[in-house]
Order: sequence, then C-alpha cells, then structure tokens
Amino acid sequence: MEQVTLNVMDNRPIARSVWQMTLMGPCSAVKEPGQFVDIKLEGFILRRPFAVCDWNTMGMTIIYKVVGKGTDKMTELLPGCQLDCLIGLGNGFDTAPSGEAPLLIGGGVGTPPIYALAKKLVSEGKKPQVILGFKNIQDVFYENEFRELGCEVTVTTSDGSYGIKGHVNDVFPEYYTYYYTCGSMSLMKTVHETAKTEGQLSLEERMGCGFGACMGCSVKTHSGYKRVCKDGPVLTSSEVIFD
Amino acid sequence: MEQVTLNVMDNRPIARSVWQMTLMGPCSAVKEPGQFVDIKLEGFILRRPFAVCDWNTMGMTIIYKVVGKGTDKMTELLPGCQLDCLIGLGNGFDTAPSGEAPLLIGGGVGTPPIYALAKKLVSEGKKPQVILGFKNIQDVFYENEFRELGCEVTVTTSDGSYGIKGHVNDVFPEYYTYYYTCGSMSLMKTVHETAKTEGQLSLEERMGCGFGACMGCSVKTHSGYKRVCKDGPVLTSSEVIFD
Amino acid sequence: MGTKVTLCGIELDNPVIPASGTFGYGYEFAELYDINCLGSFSFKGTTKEPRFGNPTPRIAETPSGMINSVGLQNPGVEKVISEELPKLKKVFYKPVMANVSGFSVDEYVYTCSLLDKEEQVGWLEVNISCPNVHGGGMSFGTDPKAAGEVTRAVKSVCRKPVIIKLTPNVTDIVSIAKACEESGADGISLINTLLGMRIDLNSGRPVIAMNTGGLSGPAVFPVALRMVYEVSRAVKIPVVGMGGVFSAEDVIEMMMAGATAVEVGTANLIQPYASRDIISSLPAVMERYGITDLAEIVGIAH
Amino acid sequence: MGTKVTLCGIELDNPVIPASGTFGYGYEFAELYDINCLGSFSFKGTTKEPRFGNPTPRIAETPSGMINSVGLQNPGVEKVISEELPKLKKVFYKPVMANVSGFSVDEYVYTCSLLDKEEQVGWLEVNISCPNVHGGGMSFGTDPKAAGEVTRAVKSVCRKPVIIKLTPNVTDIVSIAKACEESGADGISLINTLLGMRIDLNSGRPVIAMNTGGLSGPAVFPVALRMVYEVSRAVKIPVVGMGGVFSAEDVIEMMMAGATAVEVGTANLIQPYASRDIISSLPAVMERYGITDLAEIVGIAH
Repeated sequence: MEQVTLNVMDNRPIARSVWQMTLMGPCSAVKEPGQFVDIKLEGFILRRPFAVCDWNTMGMTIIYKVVGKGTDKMTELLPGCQLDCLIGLGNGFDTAPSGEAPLLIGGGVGTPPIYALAKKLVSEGKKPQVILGFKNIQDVFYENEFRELGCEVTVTTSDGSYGIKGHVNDVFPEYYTYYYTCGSMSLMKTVHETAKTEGQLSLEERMGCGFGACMGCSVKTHSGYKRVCKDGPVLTSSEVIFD
Repeated sequence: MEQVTLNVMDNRPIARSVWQMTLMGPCSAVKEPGQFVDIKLEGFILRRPFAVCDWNTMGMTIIYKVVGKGTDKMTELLPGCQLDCLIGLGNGFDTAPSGEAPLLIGGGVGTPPIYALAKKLVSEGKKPQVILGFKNIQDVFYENEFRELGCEVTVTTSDGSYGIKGHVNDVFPEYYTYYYTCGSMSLMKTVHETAKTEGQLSLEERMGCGFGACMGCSVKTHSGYKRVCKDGPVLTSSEVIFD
Repeated sequence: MGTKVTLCGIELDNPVIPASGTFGYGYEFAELYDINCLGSFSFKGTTKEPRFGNPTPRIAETPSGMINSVGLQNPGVEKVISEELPKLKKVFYKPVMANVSGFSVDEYVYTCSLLDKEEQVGWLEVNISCPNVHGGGMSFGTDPKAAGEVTRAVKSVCRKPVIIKLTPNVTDIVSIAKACEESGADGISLINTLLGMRIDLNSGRPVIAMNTGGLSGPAVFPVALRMVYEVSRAVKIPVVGMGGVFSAEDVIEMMMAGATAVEVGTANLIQPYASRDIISSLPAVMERYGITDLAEIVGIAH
Repeated sequence: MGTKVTLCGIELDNPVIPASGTFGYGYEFAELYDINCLGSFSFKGTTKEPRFGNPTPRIAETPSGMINSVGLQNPGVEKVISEELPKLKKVFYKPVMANVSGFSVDEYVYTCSLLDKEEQVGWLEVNISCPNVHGGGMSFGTDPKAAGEVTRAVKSVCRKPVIIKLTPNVTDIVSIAKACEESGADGISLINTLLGMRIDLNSGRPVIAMNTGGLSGPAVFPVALRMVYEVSRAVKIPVVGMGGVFSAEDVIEMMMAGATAVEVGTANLIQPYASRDIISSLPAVMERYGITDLAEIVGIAH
C-alpha cells in the first residue's frame, strides 16, 4: 500500500451510468491485476474503492458506476483535480494457475479488473477467452479493448439487445484451463456452478478502511475469515462460501 | 434578502491575516452600507457573514480576517469559484441623522462597512471624518481608499508603529455631528463613552442563519431584544447595552 | 406521484414540516416563498411566560452540524396568540403545529389549553426535551413516568391531537415513547437535539455561553433515523421523524424508517429555501426509487 | 514543547492513542510507519472465546461519520496472547492498552486476568459499551450498578490500571462514571460509538446487516467533548477522551475539556497515517495557541 496524490487527466462516460477516469501520478505500488485504489472525495468520510482497470508506473485507469452521491460527485471531477489515493490495495489475481487458455468472465462493472488481468495473461503468452455479461446494449463497454489485446470476446446481454441473449454461463467454451471472474455475487455463483475447473473470484464488500484495519469487510470462507480488502478481494473458488 | 451565486474575481491579502475578495454577480439586493453577505463554504455547515465593503449592482467587495478553518479555506478560493451567497442581509446604517460632518470610527476588521458608509455619505454631500484604529502597522488597511473618497483620515495604532500611537478615542475631532462605528465591543464602548453625540454601532455575534429565523444572535437592548442579523447589525447608541 | 400523508387524522399535502425554532412563525420565510407549499410547520416553542432565552454566544459549528443554545426565546403564550398567530394566519392557511414547552406540568397544561382553542392550530407538539433550559422540559423527557404524567395532563385539556417531542439523550427512547402512548399521546416526534459542546482553543473556554447546547444537522441524522426506527416499531401511534434532514432523499429514508411525517430543521437556517426545495424535488426522487405513494413506504424497513 | 502526559502512573510521550478496533494489533500500521511514535495504542477488543463477529454489510457512511457493526471479531484471548502479542511486541516496545469485552462478569474477569499478566500490557481498557453485540457489554454500561460490579470484579484480579470504557447511549453518563470510580476504576475512557442507522433507498432495507450499528467520526465529536467535560468534572480519576478526533486541534480541544489522553479511532481508517501526523503536528499547533505543556491544559475549560 502507498498513499499518493493522483491527478485527474480524463473523466468521461463510456456506457450508461458507467464512467472511465484516467489518473496520472506515481503508481508503481500497484503490483497485480485485481488490486484496487481507495479514493478520498471531498465531503465524504469514507474512501471509495475501485478496481484498477489498467496501469503503468505513471498512472492508472479506473471505471466506475454512478450508484450514489459519492460516485455522482466523481463525475464532476475535471482534469487537474488532485485526489488523495491509497494504491496497491488487496491481493490481486494470481496468474500462476491459469494454464494456457484461462476463461475470464466479467459481469457489468465487474469487468475492469478482468481487463487488467487479461493484459497480464496475454503478456505471459496465454490465450484468455473473455465473456462479458451485461443487462442491456447501453451497459456494454470494453468489448473492443479486450479484442485489441488479442482476446476472443463473447458478449451477452440479458435482453438480447446486443451480443448473445442470455447469461454468461450460456456461452462457456468447450475448453478452458482455469477461470477468473468478477461481478455480482449471483453471477459469480452461476460461474462457479457452471465451471468445470477451479478459479478465482474477486469479491465486493462495503469497506471501512480498505487496508485491513477495521474488519468491516470480513467474510467467512472455507479457510477461515478473510478481510475482502486485505486477504482479498480475490479468493479461490475453493474458499468462497456461496449462500 | 436574496440568494445569489457570486463568482470570485479576486482574492488577496491586504494586511496581516486580512484578505480582500471581489465577487461578481447580481448584487442589486444590497441596499445600504452596513448590510452583510452570508457565504456558504463547501465543507462547513454554517454560512459565514461578512460586512459589504463596497458594492454596485454587478458585484461587491468584502474584507475578511483569517481566524479559523472557514476563513482559512476562503483564502484558497481562486478566481472562477462560485459561491452560494445570501445578500442584502441586515438593516444597514441610516445616514439620515448623520448631519454634515459625521465621525466614522473603524476598529480593525470592523473597518469595511465603514468604507461603504463613507462612500454613501460622500455621495450625499457630507464630509465624513474617519478614524481607523489598528494594533500594529501590519494590520493597517484602507487608509488611502478613504482618502480617495475625499475623507479626512486619522489612523491610530496601539503600539505607535504607524499613525498616532494610542486608541481611537484619543483622536476625536473637536466638532462632529453624529458618529458611526464598527469594531470590537470594547472599542465601540470606548467610542460611545467618548462621543458627545448620538451614533450608530454595528454589532457582531455568532450567527446561526443570518436572516432572523433561529434567534441565535439575539441580544438584549434598551428597546427589547434584537436579532443582530435581522434587526441589526446596526443599532443606535441609545439602544445598545454595554456590560 | 402521491405525496399526501395523514397525521393524526389531518391530511397533509406532503410530509414536510419545518421544525420548531427554525421557522419562527412563518412570516420571515413567507417573504421568500409561498409557504403554503408546506405540509405544515411547527412554530417557535411557546411557554407560559415570555422568555428572552440564554446569553450569547448561542451558536457553535461542528462537523456537519451546529450547536444552539437559544433557550426557548419567545414572547409567551398570550402574545403568541394575540400578535404572532394573526400574522401567521395571513401567510399560511393550513393547520399549523403549536410547539409548547414548560417548566412544570401546570405550565404545559396552561399553554396547551390556550393554544388548543386557536382555530389555526392543528396539532399540539409538546416538547419535553429542550436541552437548553435548566429544568426546562428535558427532565420530563428522560423519565417514562414524568413523560406519561405530562402527556396525560395535556391530553385532559386538549381536543386536538397531542404529539410528544422526545429527547435523544436517553438510554431507552422506546420506554419513554411507550409511556407517552399509554398516557394517551396521539403521536411522537423525535429527535430533539443531542447535547454537545465546543471549546474555543484560543481562550480554552466553551464556545457557547451556557457551556453546552443542542447538536443538530446532518451529523445527527443516523442517530435520529435509528430512534425513529426503534420507536415506530414499538408504538402504534404515528411518529414524526426529524434530525438532520436536508434533502428529499433524507425525507424518504426517514419515512422508510417509520416516520409518517418529517420535520426539517437546521436545513432552513442554512438554505432558506430548503423546505420548499425538498418538497419540489420529492416527485423526481420518488420516481428514481420507484415510489408512487409516500404513504406506502412508511416503515418498510421494519 | 511538552507533550508528555501521565496516565494512571505510566508516562506517555504524547497523549495520542489509536483506539481499539481501528488499529488491529499494530503490525498492519507498523508496515506504514514506526508506530513507536505513539503514546500507546489500544488493541482490538478481546473476548474469552474467538468470535467471527456480525454478517456483512458491517459498514455504512453518514455525514462526517461512519457506522460499523463489526461485532467484536477477534481470535479469543488465548490466541491473542499466544499469536498476536508476540507479533505486536516486535513492532511496539511501549506499554500497550489491552481492550477487553465480555458477555458476563466472569468472562471479563477471565480475559482481564490473563491479559493483566502480559508484560507488554500497561492498562486494561474494559469495554462495557459495545453496541454491536446482543448482550455484549452495553447492558453493563447503561446501568451504574452493573458497571460498578464489572469494575470491582476486574479490579480484584488485576494489578495493572483498569480503565472502563463507557457508552454514550445513556441518559446520565456521569452516574455511570462515578459508579466505576467508586468501584475502584483507575480511569474512564469515552465515548464508544453512538447507536445509528442508515437505510438503502433502493431496497428500503437497513444498510447494515444487523440493522443498527455504532456511529463514529467527526459527527460525534461535540457529543464526545460534552461527555468528557461532564465526566472529568465529576470524577477524580483520569479520563481518556475519544470520538471523532481527526487533528491535533481536536486533541487539544479534548484535553481542554478534561481528557488526560486522547484516543484516535475512525481517522486511522480514513488516513492510515493519521495518528502519526497528528503527533507530528502537535508542537506547531500548541505553539499557535500558546501552549507549552499539554499536561497543563487538561480541563482548563472547567
């Protein structure tokens, strides 16, 4: 973890209620895809956690959905705004067990950390197959970005307004070596039940601190309690307890 | 009273811990010298009241002393900032009883409304005599601005580092027709005890609302209780109870 | 969009009621906007005798809140009836809430019985919770027995609905509310202010002349919400929620917690148009959350 | 600049103590900075048995505050002693405050007696005020008799100073504090969190899985300050103040109100370097207010 000041470089909508923000500043503390950044907004006491979508040592991109007053306020941040950020939080995805053809499943705004992961897997010479699930054509984002990495991409929408009508589990490929997913708990449960391999899941919880101090985001797992912010957000499929 | 959005045009220090801010926007609700503006600052629940120092229909100038977190934050406001303001608050000075040669006494940051008053008196063809009392040469401001209006100005400092060493009551002129004062309660009490005429005093109190609703700033006077924000801030010398 | 609610048998156009002590007798605000847009409002706390209130400073600022120590400044019930209510009547034609404080059961009874006869008064809001007056109400509000006693006495002289306003500075708010209900109260309003304090670092002395005062504003909203939730689950009479309500969202949250109507206090002092603006934004906010009738969301969080 | 204070006979380099539940066992923060700059710290609340705590969501945001409902998650006193304290010892060489909760007098006695024997423990901070556990401490903290009983029992098995941590959710905090003092407490710490709540407007359900939780942060600072003021005027034993302290100015204000030492809680969760930064800015802030020795300002607002 490192506390840094990042500058807003760009901040724009890319889908319905979904915005992309580019931040510049020292980001070498970000080590793994799946890690998150915790941003302090003026007027709000708690930091807001966002998965890193893309990064290098000089900056990062995050994608956020406008769901409340905090994220609404974020849409007003113009280039030049300085943000107090904690970066390099959480464990991130482990690419070691991926095999040569891992399956990556992103649900809605769970997609961003999957993009960072895909980029790393590609750099390791692997061939990620990507499934992105959205409700509606207006929610779809990043399909092309994944293709540009060289990934096979399948998009589903619940109402069939774009891509294949249905849910992510309807379009699982025949062959894959491992899976990685981030999305709603119900989507990830479906993925887990459909998958024929082990995998890793990125969880979401309301957090207090974001760095393991407050126990606000502890969840029970098959290997004891885990703080989603510090021991997660990525857990293995054998750890997660689905209710 | 009117609620308006004013734009910061200029904001700079003019003496030790004393800043001048120029605001542009519709200010025709300001009617009298001695009225004040109540400014909302982001991050603070209560508005901050400031006497209007100068105004026309297109804007106003205020002068503020940095005394706490709120005024400290104000120094950071750059040109272009928009401020939510209530304007035209309070009763203001009544120039009718001034006579041809009123005495105006400003103490420290009590000086700004005296400037607005002097301007009005001059426009009415009167010859205000001005005494400004400060602690120290570093605190002195607006001496020239008063002279440029055509006023006689005497400056005192407690330590003699500028102007006449002493207090405002040490330099009262022989002849004056009425007095107006704004400053600390102890300064105004001294003025009241020294003065040979009636006068008007502008009071200060911690305020809740600034427009007469909360009774937060009520003071006892010889003519019943008065809300400093609405029935004042200007009271006549026969009303004020000095403890 | 249905915004009407019924409070103790009287229908309100909407649940928004400026709180006592933040809205005077209405005519200050009537200069700014037509206050007949309000559901109702609760006028300045009235006592038997005229009161100047506490010395200044009476106001301090806190994070997302303010402390006041006004101390029930008011001209006394006779003058309220002879001078203030006629002026109020000119600017507000709906039933108004008469807020009453006292220093003894007899004083409460005296003041309430007079105000109950006033045509424009729709409800009596009996404040047994003022933190800013020595022996002034709050002692009645911290003991279920005393709270019940005031309630019974006031009810015996009033034909109009009696709403008891409670203090949050207690261990068990539910026991107080239940005592009021059992003694005949027609409604409960809460919360009054939390006791708080600030110290001036320059002088090392309390900012407020009376040392402590009542904390209000968004800071207390979660405490108020919790108490509205607890009390409304425990009593059958309607609950009027208040404490840091600044937006239409806050109104809806209070109603979900169990409030039939919602008082807006501190917000009126910061944004003079706050109550009007909350009312005008209610339909859009209701639509955003899929609410068609406010009356239907009362207590859905239970 | 004198920043040293003495708390129950133990000298602290400065009065700043990260509060229990916001600082773990210290080693998370020791990765960020040398935590030996602290006056001390109070480690995570310890119970006799291991506890997972409450279901999530455990956290909600409020204006200038947050609600938590962690529910005393901890590995139990045996593991705290065998696993956590040895790790703590590697990163912190000063006396530490052992925070203890329980569900019965016997549990408090059991846990305290074990921790009292640990060399690194300087004080026992006995939490009779946790709002997030059913029957978990808070019932002891709302009744003077029960508070006195826990105090006496714990004191009978401890050689080290015993500080009783009180809940603000009471009508009369002074009576509770006095009962603790009369029963032998060496100090009082306050305030624990205020009971609060939020509701999710989309679902109409409470945000927190347990419905209500404990409110902390700057929002509660004025309530905490008032209680520190009232209690420190009423008791002779030292008072440790806490509740929304975010800055060196807040530390000084708490001390002026009567706190001998000051705990920093929520701030650690928002700004991981908060406690260190508060300590490093103390001398400059003291100078601004003409304070040369912090020990001299304790209670000057009385």
